[in-house]
Amino acid sequence: MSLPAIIESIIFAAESAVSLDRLCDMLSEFERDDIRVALAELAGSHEGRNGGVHLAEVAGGWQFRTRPEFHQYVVRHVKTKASRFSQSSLETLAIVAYRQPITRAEVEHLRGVDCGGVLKSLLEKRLVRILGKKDIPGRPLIYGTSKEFLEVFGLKDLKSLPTLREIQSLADVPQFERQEELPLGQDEGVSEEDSLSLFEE
Amino acid sequence: MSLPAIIESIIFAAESAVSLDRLCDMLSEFERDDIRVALAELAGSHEGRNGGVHLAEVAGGWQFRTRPEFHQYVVRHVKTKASRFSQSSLETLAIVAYRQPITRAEVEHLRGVDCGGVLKSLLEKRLVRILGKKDIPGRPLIYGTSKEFLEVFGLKDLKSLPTLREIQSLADVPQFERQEELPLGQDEGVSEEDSLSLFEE
Amino acid sequence: MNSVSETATRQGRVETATLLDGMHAGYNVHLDKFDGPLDLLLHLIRKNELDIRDISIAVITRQYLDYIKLMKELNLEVAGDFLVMAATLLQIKSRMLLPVEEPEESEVEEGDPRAELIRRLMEYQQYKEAGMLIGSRALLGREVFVRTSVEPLLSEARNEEGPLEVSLFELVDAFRVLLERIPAEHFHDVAAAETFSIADSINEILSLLQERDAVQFDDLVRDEFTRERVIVTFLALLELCRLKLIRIFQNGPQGNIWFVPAVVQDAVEERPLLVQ
Repeated sequence: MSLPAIIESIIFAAESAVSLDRLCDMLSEFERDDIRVALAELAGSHEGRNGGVHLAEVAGGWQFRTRPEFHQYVVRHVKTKASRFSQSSLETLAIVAYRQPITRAEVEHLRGVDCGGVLKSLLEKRLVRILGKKDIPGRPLIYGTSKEFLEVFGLKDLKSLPTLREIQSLADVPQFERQEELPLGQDEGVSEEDSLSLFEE
Repeated sequence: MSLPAIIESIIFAAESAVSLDRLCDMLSEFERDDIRVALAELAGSHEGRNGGVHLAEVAGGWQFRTRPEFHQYVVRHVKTKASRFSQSSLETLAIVAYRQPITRAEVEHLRGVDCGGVLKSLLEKRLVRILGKKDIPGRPLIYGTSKEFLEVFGLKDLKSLPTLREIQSLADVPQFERQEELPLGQDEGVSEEDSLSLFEE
Repeated sequence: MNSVSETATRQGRVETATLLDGMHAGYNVHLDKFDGPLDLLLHLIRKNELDIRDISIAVITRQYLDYIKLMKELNLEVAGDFLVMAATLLQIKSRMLLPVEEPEESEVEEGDPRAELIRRLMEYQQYKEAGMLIGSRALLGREVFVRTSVEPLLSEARNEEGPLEVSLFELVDAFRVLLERIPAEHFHDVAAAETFSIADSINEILSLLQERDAVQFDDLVRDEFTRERVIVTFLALLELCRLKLIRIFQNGPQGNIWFVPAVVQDAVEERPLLVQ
């Protein structure tokens, strides 16, 4: 029995992603370095065979997952679970993910709107968790994202979130918005008259 | 996307074994003969790669399974698997956490059921500890949470436990009400020309 | 005249249209489109093709107020957050009307009344887009799937020894659900009062004693030295003494008062309560 095959059987049987540390604990008769090499070999071989399933690195561990491009076939047999996230859920989730640890008041200041209900539903979905309380007057709760967040969004770790710098450059040339505004050049918005109205009222 | 890979994704994600008939139903855009050939090819390729997992023909169809010779490794996973809390453990732990110091009788009064077993298992997991004896007739043991409790929940101290009110307040404030599309006649209130741009989309 | 005005002219004004008047249902309003005042403002900025760094407050304010007015006329509840922003906009607008010594164009600088709003809008836009990026990923259970069949070997084996997996929210929520189930009078002192309760104080002392071997009275009241705090802490200490959970020492008539745990770890045996 080869080590990659042993690792494959363990990861396949587990209900959630298995980390290298966990593997090393379980396979104490093997060297950590050998396990690491075998894991890389295993991931590579699944990548190379171009199947419907691959070994994905998520939430600090490894898990067999279907490749996204096959979802149109998989859903014919399996019920989809993840409901579509509302814009406010995603916004709140993004703020918590990038700014954690963060208080509810800070999230609300950034979004400009009450976020109690959204936060509660994210807590219930286990995407967000309570980290503790902040050492400031009133000791408000502080929030962060959970392991489930990484699992659901297929992220290796928090560092694999798109960096805010990338987003910043995106904000300079807002792609989404430009697309919506096409055809460009047609002035459906403010006219000169409107801008001058500043001092009229 | 090759047909064997499509079949692989479907069988992998399925809850139980998938039969050829079922595959043909789902993949109606493919010929039955092609599906049969692809299935055989898929099974052969997994047999050939000598991994820890293979495509097994079981009652009623096909399913990915760990190979029996790897079972000694697969069961090791159970020992390091994270155990989920039962609702009664969680409830009892919550009562001890929020009402400590507390006696078993008081916990049982609140839960309305015998809690001896649950308390014992929480003591064994070292989440709850005995603080002493209460100075009342019968001198019952009094319980509180332990250092391990704080570690499991990532709390700095007991003061960092969120209060019930803090959780309830998350749902208190009514959210900005979401409305279905409303047909709108032009309205006297929206007299200014610019505001019409709101309705264009 | 811009295209919007043309549209308006073409439609004409209907002064007495009512909400349910289907005859004039020329438009569909997506009122659920805006996730808050900042979202609405961003939309208006985009709609008017304004530079976010140099927005025309007059235009934005007018359109913003129209929108709020419309919501009210449709009998929709206008969330307080929207009204707060309306007030902010009006305030900025009025400050912009004040004469400025050296007007500098299209520069957001310290003295610009819009500066704070623009900063917030830009920051909000950043997270709004981050949310879209996250949401466009291949999601587990939507585009990506894991094995759902249960490994027969593992389904039988239950593990009692492994690490625990439970979130703080689940713990609190379990308590909340329990409270909903049982009559309120059992919990007279649980619905936490605004002030620091004796139970709070007991919890605090117990957790301090988990970290250190001994605690001074002064440590307990140092942060918030109020009359109430001292009394509550004192009562908590008396309660802990009564429960024989702590022992108290004083190293002299005016010396510091020290507290140590009466029981070490899981030891259950009794210790005499000492007050020297």
